[in-house]
Amino acid sequence: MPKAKGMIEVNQERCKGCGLCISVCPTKAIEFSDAFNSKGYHPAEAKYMDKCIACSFCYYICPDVCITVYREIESA
Amino acid sequence: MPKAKGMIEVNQERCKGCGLCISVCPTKAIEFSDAFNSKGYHPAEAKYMDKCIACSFCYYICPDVCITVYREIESA
Amino acid sequence: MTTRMIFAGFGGQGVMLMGQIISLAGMIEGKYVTWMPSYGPEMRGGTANCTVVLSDEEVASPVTDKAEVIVVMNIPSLVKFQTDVTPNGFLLINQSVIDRDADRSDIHVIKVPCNEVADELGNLKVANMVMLGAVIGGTDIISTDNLFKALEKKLSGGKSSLIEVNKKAITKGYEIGKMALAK
Amino acid sequence: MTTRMIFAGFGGQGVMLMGQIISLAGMIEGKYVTWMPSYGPEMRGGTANCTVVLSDEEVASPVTDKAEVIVVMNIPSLVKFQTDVTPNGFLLINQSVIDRDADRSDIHVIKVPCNEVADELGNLKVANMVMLGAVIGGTDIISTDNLFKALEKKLSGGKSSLIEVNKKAITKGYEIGKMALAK
Amino acid sequence: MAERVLVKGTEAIGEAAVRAGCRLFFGYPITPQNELPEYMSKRMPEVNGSFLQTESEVATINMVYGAACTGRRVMTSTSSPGFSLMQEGVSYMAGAQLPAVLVNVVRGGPGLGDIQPAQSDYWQATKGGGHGDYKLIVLAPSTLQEAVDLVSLAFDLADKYRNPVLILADGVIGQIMEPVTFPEFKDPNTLPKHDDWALQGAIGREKHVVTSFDIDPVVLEKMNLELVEKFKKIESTEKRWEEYKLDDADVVITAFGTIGRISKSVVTRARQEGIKVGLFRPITLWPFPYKRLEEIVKGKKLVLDVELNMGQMLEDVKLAVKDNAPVAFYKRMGGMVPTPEEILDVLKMELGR
Amino acid sequence: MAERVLVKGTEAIGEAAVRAGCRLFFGYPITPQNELPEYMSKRMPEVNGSFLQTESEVATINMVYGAACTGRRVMTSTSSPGFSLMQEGVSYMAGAQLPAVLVNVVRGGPGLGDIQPAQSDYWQATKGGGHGDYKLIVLAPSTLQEAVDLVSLAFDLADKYRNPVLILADGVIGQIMEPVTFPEFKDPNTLPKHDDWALQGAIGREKHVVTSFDIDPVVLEKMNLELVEKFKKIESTEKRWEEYKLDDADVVITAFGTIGRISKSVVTRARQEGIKVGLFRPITLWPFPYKRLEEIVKGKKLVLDVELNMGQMLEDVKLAVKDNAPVAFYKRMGGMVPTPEEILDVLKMELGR
Amino acid sequence: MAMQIIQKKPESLTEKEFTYCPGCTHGIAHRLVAEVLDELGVREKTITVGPVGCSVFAYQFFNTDATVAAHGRAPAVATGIKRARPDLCVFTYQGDGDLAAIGTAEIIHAANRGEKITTIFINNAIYGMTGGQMAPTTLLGMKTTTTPYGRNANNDGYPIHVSEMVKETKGVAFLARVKINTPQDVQKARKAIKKAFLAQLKGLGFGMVEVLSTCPTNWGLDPASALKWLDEHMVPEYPLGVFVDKVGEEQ
Amino acid sequence: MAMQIIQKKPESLTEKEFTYCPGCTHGIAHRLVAEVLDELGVREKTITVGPVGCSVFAYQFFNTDATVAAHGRAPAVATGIKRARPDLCVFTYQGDGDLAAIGTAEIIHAANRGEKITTIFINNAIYGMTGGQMAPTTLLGMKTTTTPYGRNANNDGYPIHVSEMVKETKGVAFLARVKINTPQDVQKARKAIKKAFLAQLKGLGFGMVEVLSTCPTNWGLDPASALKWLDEHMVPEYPLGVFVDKVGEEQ
Ligand SMILES: Cc1ncc(C[n+]2csc(CCOP(=O)(O)OP(=O)(O)O)c2C)c(N)n1
Ligand SMILES: Cc1ncc(C[n+]2csc(CCOP(=O)(O)OP(=O)(O)O)c2C)c(N)n1
Ligand code: SF4
Ligand code: SF4
Ligand code: SF4
Ligand code: SF4
Ligand code: SF4
Ligand code: SF4
Ligand SMILES: [Mg+2]
Ligand SMILES: [Mg+2]
Repeated sequence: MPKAKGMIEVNQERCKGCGLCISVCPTKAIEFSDAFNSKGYHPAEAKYMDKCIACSFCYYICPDVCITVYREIESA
Repeated sequence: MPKAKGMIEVNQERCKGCGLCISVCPTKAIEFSDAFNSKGYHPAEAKYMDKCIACSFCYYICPDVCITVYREIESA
Repeated sequence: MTTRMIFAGFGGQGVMLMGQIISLAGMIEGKYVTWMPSYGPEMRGGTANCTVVLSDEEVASPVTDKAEVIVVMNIPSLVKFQTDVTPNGFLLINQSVIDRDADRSDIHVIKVPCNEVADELGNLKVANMVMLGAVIGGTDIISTDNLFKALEKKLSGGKSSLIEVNKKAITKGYEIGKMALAK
Repeated sequence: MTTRMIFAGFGGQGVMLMGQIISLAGMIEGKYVTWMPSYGPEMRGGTANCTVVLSDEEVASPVTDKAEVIVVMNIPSLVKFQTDVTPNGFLLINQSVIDRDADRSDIHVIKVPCNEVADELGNLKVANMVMLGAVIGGTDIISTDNLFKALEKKLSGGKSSLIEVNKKAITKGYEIGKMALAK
Repeated sequence: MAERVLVKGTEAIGEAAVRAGCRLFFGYPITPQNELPEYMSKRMPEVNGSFLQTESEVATINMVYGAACTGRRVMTSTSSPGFSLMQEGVSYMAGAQLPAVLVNVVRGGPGLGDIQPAQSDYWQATKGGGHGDYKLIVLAPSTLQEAVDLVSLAFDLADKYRNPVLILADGVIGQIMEPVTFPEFKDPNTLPKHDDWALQGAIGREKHVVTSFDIDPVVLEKMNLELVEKFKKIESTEKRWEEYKLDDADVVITAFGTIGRISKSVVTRARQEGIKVGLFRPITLWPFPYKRLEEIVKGKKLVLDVELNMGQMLEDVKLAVKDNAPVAFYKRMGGMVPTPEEILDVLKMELGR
Repeated sequence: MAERVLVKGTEAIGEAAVRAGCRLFFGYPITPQNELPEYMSKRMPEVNGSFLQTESEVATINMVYGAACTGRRVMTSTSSPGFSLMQEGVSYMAGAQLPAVLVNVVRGGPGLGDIQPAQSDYWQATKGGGHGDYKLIVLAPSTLQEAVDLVSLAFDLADKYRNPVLILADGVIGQIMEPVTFPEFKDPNTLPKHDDWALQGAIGREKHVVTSFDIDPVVLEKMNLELVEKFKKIESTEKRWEEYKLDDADVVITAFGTIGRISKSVVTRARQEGIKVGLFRPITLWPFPYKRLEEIVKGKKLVLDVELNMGQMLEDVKLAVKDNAPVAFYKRMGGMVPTPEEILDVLKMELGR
Repeated sequence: MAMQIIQKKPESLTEKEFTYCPGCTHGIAHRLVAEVLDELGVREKTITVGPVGCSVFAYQFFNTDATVAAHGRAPAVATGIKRARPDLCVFTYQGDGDLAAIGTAEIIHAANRGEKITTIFINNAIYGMTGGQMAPTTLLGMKTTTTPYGRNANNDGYPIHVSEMVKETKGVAFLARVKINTPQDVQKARKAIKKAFLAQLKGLGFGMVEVLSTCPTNWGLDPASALKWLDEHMVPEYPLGVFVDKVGEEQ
Repeated sequence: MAMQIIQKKPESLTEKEFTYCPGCTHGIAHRLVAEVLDELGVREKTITVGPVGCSVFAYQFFNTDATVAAHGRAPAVATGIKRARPDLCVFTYQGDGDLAAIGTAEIIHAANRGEKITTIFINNAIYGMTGGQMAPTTLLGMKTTTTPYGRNANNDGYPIHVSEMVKETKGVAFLARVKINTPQDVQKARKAIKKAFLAQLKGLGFGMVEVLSTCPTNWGLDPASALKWLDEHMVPEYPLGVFVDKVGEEQ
């Protein structure tokens, strides 16, 4: 089975920089941003989206529901 | 084993005439008294003490701790 | 006029019901009435009792420590309540269970062999109705008619088969009450 | 004279401790002092702060909404508290985290690069002591000596090895505070 | 005219609730009010209502809280120790502005006390047994007919003000039988549904929240002030009391509930002996009719407050009377109930007769 | 002289209890008093005492009841909702005449409210939040030093009168740090053992019974009257209050606890502006110093009562003042605390300035 | 030949007559506890914590220092006493309304703490004291004054199994369910009660005995029939047994 | 080729940001409940009963009608709602202080009644909200602000096993213990939560899921280490599993 191609979006304002998404991403597609958000956290950043396989692990583990996961599909 | 010889005393003033001792006595040694006690109950009466085998069943089941059980022993 | 009544006995002797029926009869008769039970732990060895007040005016106090009519169904009740009858009042004693006399001479004492009469009627449970009959026979506080009506109301439904024997018990008691006074 | 101070920042920035040490120093200096924390659910995202009152007379109210000296360690605290500095009062800003200016011109604003200084001293955790030094440097409200005594008291026992670096941080901060005023 | 029936106090209250449209009852046994849950356990299934015997009074009041959240009429009943256990929940209900009718059939206290009639929960009822600033509307019946009528009123007031209403009865009211006339049945469907705040499922609308909580003291103060406004309104419009032969009276007896009733007969007897006595009987213990009492006592020889406690309403009486008349007090405690004769004797003694 | 130390209010209270010989603490976490059980969890093992975190406030107060039965000094602490849950147990303790020291660090209510300082449990504390006729001795500190001193006193009063004593604090007292001086340690072995009634095992003597219960109302009434006598005695001997600059005052501020302290500074500022203000601060909320206040207010222009509630002590103030002076009231609620300036403004407004 | 007393009222009971209904087995349970206190010689260091329920007068019956706890709170009161005086022997005596309804949290947490106290739990499937309302232990279908149509699981829930729950806590050192409706069972119950006290006295933890008991009055049965009813209806729902025994046989 | 959303914030959550500490798994549990409400299409008939605890703000997070129960009393409040409106879907969300300490009686009796409600029980072995005091579920030896020397069984009792106790009540239709510290476990937890709701919606009885959860703040660990700590310390004490399942596989 070829790996699915995926992508995530992080709601960086909502993010608290806990790093759990980073810790579970099997392809290391996520990293902390260098910038602060208005709460003062370094939010997660969807950095290497080419690596993303749409496994949703990051979504599953994110305690602040910051992540939206997309998967590439055959266009209809 | 020869049956033990026993005897009971009933505290008739304390007795509430529940009849439980009568119901468990294996030798039917106890009966209700015809008289009332001051609480208005027919108390249990140690009637046929010759039948008593000192099994203590009546003592065990009496909910009002009215019964004292004696057993005949070799005199010292 | 206000009549206070106390019905006292063992829990199983139906003293509460006696009070309720006479209260109901009082209501039917157009009087003001209250009924108040003694209440407590389900016990047992103490006496249960209820107080009934029948009056031509609103009943101020449903509780009382003196009464014009006191019914005692067992010995402890006799001991406890006989002093509470008001002078010239009535003390009704359940003779079947109470083998002693009252100490009062300033009151009317009516002895009723409740159990024996009930037994004759074939139902020991109506002993209390015998007493109730005696109460109205002795005191004329309520008409027999209204007592019957109250009884019917109370026993309507499942227990209506019992109405007849209860009425008979009341009638017998009534006669005893009347006769006692005649003496 | 009464000086009211507010220390505000994230929970982890040691603002409570700053307030406690300066209170202790005040007590050692013979002043009346109170320290009062903001308190709440352990949260997280809000600001934590404490209020210290140093006075020559009994402290009436440990709570206040205005203060002569306010220390803000993060942006939300700046936003929330800068308007509460009394005219001619002091606002101390943790420059390492707060990348913006205060809107007030009627007060003394002192910016302190707490983290950088602490980093230089090899222990990021003393950033708050840098700020504390700046506070007394800028306001002269307490003698450095008494602040050191307070520090020693607070860190006695297990943490006494940390006293030196904390003192250094205070000294550095003190200089920054003094210089800022000199400007 | 509706039929007069002879019923027990607890049952009178229960049936009155059913007729007021109450279809939810939660309760835990405690003497002297057991006949009320017992009645409801039988009656609720007959009217498609719900009766639940709970695991404790603490659970009870929180179930009442939950049921009230849905906007439906709900009742519970208990006696003194049980009501103490409900205090946290009562405070939550008042804070969340939930309507419900609570019944406390007071018995002798403090602690386990006994099970005889008493009035020693007056303070708890009127000053707030729970924490925080709130008030219960407190209604004190002195006859069963009044109990029946006040139960109806209680549900209406609870709905009107979104506030718990307490029926403060005592062992006498709970246990006696006397004739009453019940009102007609209200159709539960015609009652206020509280669609504007109740929890009923957020179908096609914004979610509703019912709570006594706000972490921000600025908001909580606003919520508090809203409550204070409500209480002021209730105070100005809902005071109820009975005046009996006060017009020409020299002496005012103040008494509530069962003692109020007994005191009527004291008035009658006193007047037979030529002493002009009248009775002032608060029906709403909160709001207490201070002003009216203040007017009444002016120029009286004596105010005699009689209670089954150590002098609880007495403080409210004094707040009303101030220095305008001498106030005497007679009490029985621990479940003892005085006779009219006894009270009359006290009255005569106080008057120096 | 003993050393002055800078401590948190909760810890000040805890350490004062330890020094008063208390070796038993039962508690359940609730803000804003968590630091007190936390302190005790550390401290008790150091002094061979016993700390237990309980499963709930209901359990807590009954454990306190049990421990008090043995005659040993015992303490618990909670905040408003928790104290509501304790009401049944408190009533039992008062009924059984058990000594113990209870602490309520009051927060905003009703219900869950918030966790900021409030004084809205005054009624609950002073009028009896639980059922039945009883009184707690209620002590309201306004500084930490006073809190320390009152804790000592509280244990002594509890033992002396066999009655629970309540320290009514608020979030400010609970949370602030200020310097205090602690008294010397009392040796628990020198404290009253209560051998005449405590449960210690019936070794060679008749059994002891501790209870609030008697099924016979005749006996219960006697028990009640005994309590009433005790309360009268406490009322006549244990009233405490502070008077501050009242001698020449035209205006009297009445306030307790934290607001009492804040009001001192109102007095100072007002006097700077030429307004002669004094402060009357009840320290025992029960027994309330009615008589002294009545004497003081005669001829004053104004009594301004200030509280963090909707007007609870206000009723007691009015009971004392009667018609002898106009009474004004200023409140903050929901956890808000007024500044001295704010109170001064109100005062000026009331005076028409 | 002479007559020797082999059974008589134990020393640990006072002279006070029990207030129970005729034939109510509360009295048997009382006597058993008193016998065990006598046997272990601990009367003078025992504190009785009575409940609210028909046994509210227990404080008068046991010849020990005693108190009455608020309804359901006896384990908390006992905990307070024991923490203050670990040298004393403390027991609670509680009904099924008291222990299994309002007192659920207190009994479970006392057990879970391994509180060194002993609990005698009288399960008679009814609220006796207050006039025969449903208890949590009331059997399905059973008519009580608050289940006039019979207990219905859908509305009223199921008979609760306290011992089975308590056995899931780790602080329990002895736990058994017994019955006292025959002389033989009474003797077995006594052994269990003794062990429940030994669990405490040996410092092993919490000890409890659930005693299946009768309530002739509220069951509407005569005393002897109540004994039979217990076997026929209660035992099938509440199987007897020893759930936990850390005391062992050596004594 | 186009991008399709496969995971996003469920409808049953409001826009309100969670008030939890960074990395606190309370948020995961919230999201799972919301997903299940979405999937079952019951948002508009659901009532959230929030607790007191860190999740006291749950009433703001779930996009349903909601209330906040007194500490520990959520099951009673939910019972009141459900009895008034059996057509609604009612759930409680409770911490281990809330449910396993002060609320012990309420949860056990709701379960025993087979109350048709659902309970999400967050076991994080600590009182989060009030600042890290011992919970009944705190592990032995664990230091908390009220067990400064580590939890000691002799004084403080044992970690309590709520699910094991609740399983002994007959009203339970679904009961499981899950954890949410890995993506895989999160998905399993979701299935359990769904069944706990189905137990209610199908009228089978009471449904509960005990969720082993982290408290990085009071455990003194960073969020990722807290996930590991959960596996290493909590799971051995609280074994995962399905204790009761009357819902079955068909859905
Ligand atoms: C807080 C409180 N609630 C209720 C009561 C009333 N009450 C007294 S005993 C009892 C139940 C007794 O039943 P149980 O515990 O089974 O004992 P039994 O009488 O059956 O032996 C109740 C509900 C009370 N005294 N206190
Ligand atoms: C009656 C009462 N007692 C105590 C409290 C204080 N309190 C609030 S939350 C809480 C415990 C929270 O712990 P838990 O339930 O485990 O939830 P968590 O914060 O860990 O999620 C306590 C004790 C309260 N609000 N009400
Ligand atoms: S979906 Fe999977 S691969 Fe993609 S970012 Fe998330 S965890 Fe990484
Ligand atoms: S898991 Fe969520 S909150 Fe944590 S860093 Fe990633 S996106 Fe941010
Ligand atoms: S001891 Fe045995 S034989 Fe003797 S009377 Fe009693 S039961 Fe009967
Ligand atoms: S068992 Fe006891 S109380 Fe019952 S009849 Fe026999 S002696 Fe009397
Ligand atoms: S009511 Fe039942 S339990 Fe109570 S004493 Fe009577 S028989 Fe025993
Ligand atoms: S304190 Fe613990 S449980 Fe509470 S939000 Fe923070 S991490 Fe979560
Ligand atoms: Mg029972
Ligand atoms: Mg927790």
